[in-house]
Amino acid sequence: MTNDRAEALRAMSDEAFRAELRGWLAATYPDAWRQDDLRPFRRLRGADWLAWVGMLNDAGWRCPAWPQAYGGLELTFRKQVIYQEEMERARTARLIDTGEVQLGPTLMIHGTEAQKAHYLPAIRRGEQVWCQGYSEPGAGSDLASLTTSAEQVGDVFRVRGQKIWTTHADEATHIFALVRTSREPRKQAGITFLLMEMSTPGITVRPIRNLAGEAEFCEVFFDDVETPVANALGPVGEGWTVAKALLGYERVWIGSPALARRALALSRQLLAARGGDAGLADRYAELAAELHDVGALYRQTCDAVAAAGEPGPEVSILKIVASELLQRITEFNVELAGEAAGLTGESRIGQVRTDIAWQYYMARPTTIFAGSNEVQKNILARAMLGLPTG
Amino acid sequence: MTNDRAEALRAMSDEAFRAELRGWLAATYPDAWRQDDLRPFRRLRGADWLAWVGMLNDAGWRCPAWPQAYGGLELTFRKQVIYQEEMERARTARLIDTGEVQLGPTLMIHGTEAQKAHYLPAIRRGEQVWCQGYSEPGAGSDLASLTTSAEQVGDVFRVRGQKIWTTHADEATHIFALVRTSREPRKQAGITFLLMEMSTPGITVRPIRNLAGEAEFCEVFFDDVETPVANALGPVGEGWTVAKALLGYERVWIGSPALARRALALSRQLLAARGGDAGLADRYAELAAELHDVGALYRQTCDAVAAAGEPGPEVSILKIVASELLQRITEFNVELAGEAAGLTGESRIGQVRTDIAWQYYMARPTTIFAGSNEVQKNILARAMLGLPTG
Amino acid sequence: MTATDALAAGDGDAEVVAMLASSVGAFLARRHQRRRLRDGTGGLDLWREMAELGLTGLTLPVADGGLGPSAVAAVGRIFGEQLIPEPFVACAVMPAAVIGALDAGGVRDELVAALVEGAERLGLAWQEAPHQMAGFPCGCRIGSDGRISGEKRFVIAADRRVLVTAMGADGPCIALADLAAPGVTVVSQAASDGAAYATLRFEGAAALSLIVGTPAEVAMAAAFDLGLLAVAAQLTGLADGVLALTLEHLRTRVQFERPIGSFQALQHRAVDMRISLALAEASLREAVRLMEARSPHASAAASAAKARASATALSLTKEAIQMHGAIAFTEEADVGLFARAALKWSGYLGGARDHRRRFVVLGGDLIDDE
Amino acid sequence: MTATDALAAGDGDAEVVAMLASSVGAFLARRHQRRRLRDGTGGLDLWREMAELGLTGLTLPVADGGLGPSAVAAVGRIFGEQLIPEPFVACAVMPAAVIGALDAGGVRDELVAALVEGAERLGLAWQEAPHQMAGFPCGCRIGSDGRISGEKRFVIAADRRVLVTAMGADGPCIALADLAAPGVTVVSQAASDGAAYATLRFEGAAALSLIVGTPAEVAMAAAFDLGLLAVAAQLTGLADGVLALTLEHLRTRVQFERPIGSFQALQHRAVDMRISLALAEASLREAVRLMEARSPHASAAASAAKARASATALSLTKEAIQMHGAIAFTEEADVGLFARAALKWSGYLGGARDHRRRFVVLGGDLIDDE
Repeated sequence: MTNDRAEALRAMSDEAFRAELRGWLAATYPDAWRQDDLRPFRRLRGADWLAWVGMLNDAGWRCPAWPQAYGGLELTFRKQVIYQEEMERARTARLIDTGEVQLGPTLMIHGTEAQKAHYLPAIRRGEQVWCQGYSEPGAGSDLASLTTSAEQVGDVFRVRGQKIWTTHADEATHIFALVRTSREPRKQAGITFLLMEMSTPGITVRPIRNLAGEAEFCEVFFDDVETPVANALGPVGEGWTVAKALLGYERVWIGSPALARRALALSRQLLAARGGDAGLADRYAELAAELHDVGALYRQTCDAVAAAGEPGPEVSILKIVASELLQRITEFNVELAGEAAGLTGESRIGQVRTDIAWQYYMARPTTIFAGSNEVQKNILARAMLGLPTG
Repeated sequence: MTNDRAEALRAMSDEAFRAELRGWLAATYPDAWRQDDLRPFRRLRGADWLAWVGMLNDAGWRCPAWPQAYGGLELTFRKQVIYQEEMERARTARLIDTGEVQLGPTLMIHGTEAQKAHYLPAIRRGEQVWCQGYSEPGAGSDLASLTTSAEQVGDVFRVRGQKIWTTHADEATHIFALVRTSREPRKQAGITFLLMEMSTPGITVRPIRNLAGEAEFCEVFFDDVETPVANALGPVGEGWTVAKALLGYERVWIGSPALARRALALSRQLLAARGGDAGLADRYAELAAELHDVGALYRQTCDAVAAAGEPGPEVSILKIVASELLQRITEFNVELAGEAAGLTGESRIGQVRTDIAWQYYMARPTTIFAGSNEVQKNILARAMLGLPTG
Repeated sequence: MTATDALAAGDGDAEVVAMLASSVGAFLARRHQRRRLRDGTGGLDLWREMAELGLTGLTLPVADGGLGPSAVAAVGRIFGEQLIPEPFVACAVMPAAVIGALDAGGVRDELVAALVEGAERLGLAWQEAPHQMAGFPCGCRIGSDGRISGEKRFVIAADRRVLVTAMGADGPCIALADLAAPGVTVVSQAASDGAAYATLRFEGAAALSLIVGTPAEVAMAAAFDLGLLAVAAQLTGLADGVLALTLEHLRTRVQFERPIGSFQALQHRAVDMRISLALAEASLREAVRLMEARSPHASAAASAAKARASATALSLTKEAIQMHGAIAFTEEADVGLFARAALKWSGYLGGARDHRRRFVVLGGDLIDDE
Repeated sequence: MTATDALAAGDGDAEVVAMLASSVGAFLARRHQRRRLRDGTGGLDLWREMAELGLTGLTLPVADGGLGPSAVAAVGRIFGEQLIPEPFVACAVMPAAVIGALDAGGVRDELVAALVEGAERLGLAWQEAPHQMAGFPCGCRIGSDGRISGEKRFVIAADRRVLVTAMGADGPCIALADLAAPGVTVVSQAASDGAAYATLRFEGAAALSLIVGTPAEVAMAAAFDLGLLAVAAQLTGLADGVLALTLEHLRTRVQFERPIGSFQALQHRAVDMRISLALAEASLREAVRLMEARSPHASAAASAAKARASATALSLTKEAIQMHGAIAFTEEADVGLFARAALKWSGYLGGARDHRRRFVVLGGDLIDDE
């Protein structure tokens, strides 16, 4: 990819850009990776992940939001929205790329020149696969109470403790973690944002099998792990502020109803397989109308962000409604499937090849992760509604 | 009514008792007073109220729970349940008799012999009509913050302040009120339970028209009202404790799903008027099954109270579910009626003569009064679930 | 970004709509108090003043001074938020859409003038039973002699004349009838927003056929969708108004030595209310956008907006009553006025379930799929 | 009052049921850990031990050692609370109800013995599609030569033989088939409570007709209602168990320096969970009462109980996951085991909507009206 490529995409009209991406996906994207009734929320893992990042790089579609200076396409937000829309429309599998979406932008703000030069190109090329070490067994919604410690000994930090819910840590080459470098009266102080290679001695990863039988999350143990002090990102003790800056547009994408749309497409087929049932059709209509409304809110919020430049607190609304709607639809699919929802693994309902329990389980954590919906509501009550504290 | 009558009823089997009451109601109860599709939650007021109390006295059905010593029937709790069931089955109008149900039992516990002799017979005969002065504009859910004051001046209390939500105060001859006789560090202390005649100079009543256009509640103003100190019920300053004792079986009856049953009978007719609509039929089935379950819980709770002698905290569950179900059913009736729900007053839907808005409005306060459902849930969280305070 | 700004966004006439909304807001602040709702509508004088502001002809063609869907939605929101009982939807939005579709000439000119000047409140009588969607129910017939027979229900506030839909020998027809003519009976009944519903019975009453066949169907369909948009806007404005009232109450009402809005259970419910409102606003804007664009999906989007707005207004007024406590149940409390108007408007032109069904029938659930 | 006491209350055999429940509880504490759920059922040895406790013949006539509905409900609750994957409903409650209805004699005696001794897990294969209510679906036919053809679905854990419903020349018939016989294909698939679902395909397989015509219909109907009661009891016990787990978590998990159960929003939701459980318990007790009394409303009440229990178990496990947070999503967390079993049992023998419909069809909504 060259700057020429980025300039060419930037020069296109939004419509031409959309057509270009749509055409490329139609011609190139492997059917085996697409989301379908069996795996409506499919994600890429392992070799497939690497292959797809390679394809994106080769065809010049990689890192749409990054500045050209770091090898990105530097697209307008409007074009980033179109990029997301076309990916969803083509039912491409979800690509969890913590390096591109989360660490990259933070490095650009807080990284030293050496850090940027070392990490950003490798992230873009897919040579480094990053995971995020934030949550701990005792620090979930209340992240600031984390206890993983990093003691400075000469020019290294010695890290001890444990992280949990680290997505795809078993496939990552690197981890960025929040660690406590000093005890301060205010819990948010004394936290440092630390970059580590997963191959460092003392790091152990234990994948956690989830309800759906997949190993999506991991525990990561730090047993006297030594990492250079130079691997702190941003000032030592300021990790909380560095991590906060990391949200950005990610908060918009997480509110997309794309997964709910996949789940409702399954509902439609299951409903058809039942043959005209008016009671179920009413419930379908309710969910379909809600999806329409959530979709409208999502697009309008994207437009507002495109106009205003920065997402406001109202994007939390999208995260809440998209996740809750997704759950309700998967629950409706359980109802539609009846006895078949109790089956484990693939089943056939009418002409539909699906896995009802899998989609039901996989929808559960969407209301818990990325700030539980309860915490989001606490924040909205204050920030958006101006309700008083107790 | 004589002790003979009470003894005769007590001697009957439950079945015979039920048959006796059912027969009398069928033969005697005026159709014009029955709850119907137009007024599914009808209450008796004014002259009708007096006439019905007179009929109950004449036929020996008055004061089923009172001891014979005070002229009551002294029925077992099991027979009291049957009494309620048969009244509901005959669709008799609700009888708000605060004197019989609330004040009477309190007088029996806390009253002096003089007070009991003065008030109880008059209440039973319907010569005294009592209302309850508890809530104030600034003291709703938080009743203990009441400010209506009673200053002792010689042998009288001088009462100043205001009560609100006093049911049927405009038709009452007497009021019992919680008033503050001293300021204490603990808000619940320094409150006195005071009995007053409504004709006392300085008492003014202002009926409040409600959403449904009826004057059900009143404001009661006390403007230097003088009432003898002897009219305190129980010790001065101990009114909070006196009032608390007053709940008793009333808490069971308030959880009856009788009103919800009336409302669902209306749903059934409105649904039939729509002609087979499967989507609405599913919603009806949901509400009907819930009514079945709530009815089962109610009867089982009555059985448990009959066995154990005292209602436990679980009766609060009944109040919550019965009131919320009632509201949901009235909302479903609004949906069934469509445009006709916007009409004010009587309307005809198919063959049904009804007033959709009235039943919708009248169901609103059931979740607010007698301890809002929110306050009930706070209490249940601690008392029943053992959840910690913050 | 205010709601009105948001609605106007992306529309070519954004500035015109914003000016209109601002003048309507100022006018209403002067002329209207919520309390008036108990006493019915303000009569023809107030209607004429509204006409002077341009509110009665918004759905006429641009050439006749119409401003289109985004203006309808902006004005509707204000009517909802202020609980204006004047029959904006029934006597302005819907009849104007029909009249605008008439062939040029005498009757059209006269009716356009009556609308734009606010000389009378013209009704549109199309419905014959609850829960009906637009179309030409067959109960009302018009003969080749122009005489109409049949019954129309849920007609709002026509003063003198009414547009009536009927089936004739040549198919669907919209005719003009005089309410004072022989053979017409009008029975009015008070409704909970202050504007009465009437049942009209025609027994061989004379009427003037205005538009027949497919054009009549198209005109009625357009009037219905614009009506949906306008009521959805009113309901959304209503939800906005009652939420503002409730948030104010939560911030100021003290019980247990705390503002009740500091209780977490109420906070989460208040957030849920705000979320419902956000979805209603989004659905309304989407309907405006598709109607402005004359999209084939506009009707589906209008139904989605009406469904969402109906459900939101009902649920928010119920929650508002609960959070206000007993005071909400008094006739004099503003929150009760919102509940009453929600009861009327949520059912008017079809309720949430009716419109979700229409949304699916019209293929609205497939808009975002290929 | 414990749940078991409550269920037993008012029943003549209350003492027997209480003793049974107590011995089952003690047995399970020794033989079962929830963790076992991941590994499927415990095989025939465990089944035999259950038989020794008397759990496999509860729905036989009293003369054969049966104890009736209240015992079924009491045991079902324990199976639910402990998440026992053994096929109590499918291989004890339902087949025993059919076998008890057979004419006295050779086959009956042998089958009763097999049941009571736990020599094998006999299945009852009646269902042919999801969402079916009891009865004799017409897909499976039995010829006058006793050969069966057709497909049965959602059959649980038969070891060797299965009772099969089929239509024959003389009407409905329940026959006994050997799964190893020629013409029988069994395809099993793992299910989320640990007990597999099988699809049985019969292609002219030999079978022994046991009961025909109205008696067959009556037997199948009784088996279905008792099955509903038992699954409703399991689901209610499951809901009880997952609520207990969740309350414990709310009391002990600290975030933001407070036990999370001190947050009011979670408190109110926990109360809502407790209320759902109370309704499920009430509906179950009512079904037991009416079944013990052989009331004509017993079937309707069984459907109400199954509907309520299905809905409650699903909603409580969902709330439990949310309140536990991420940890609930791991395969090793007990709360997830409850969610998985709820997914299976809530749909087994029909879901909430199916049974609310059946409740109304059977007139359950009119029980309390005259």
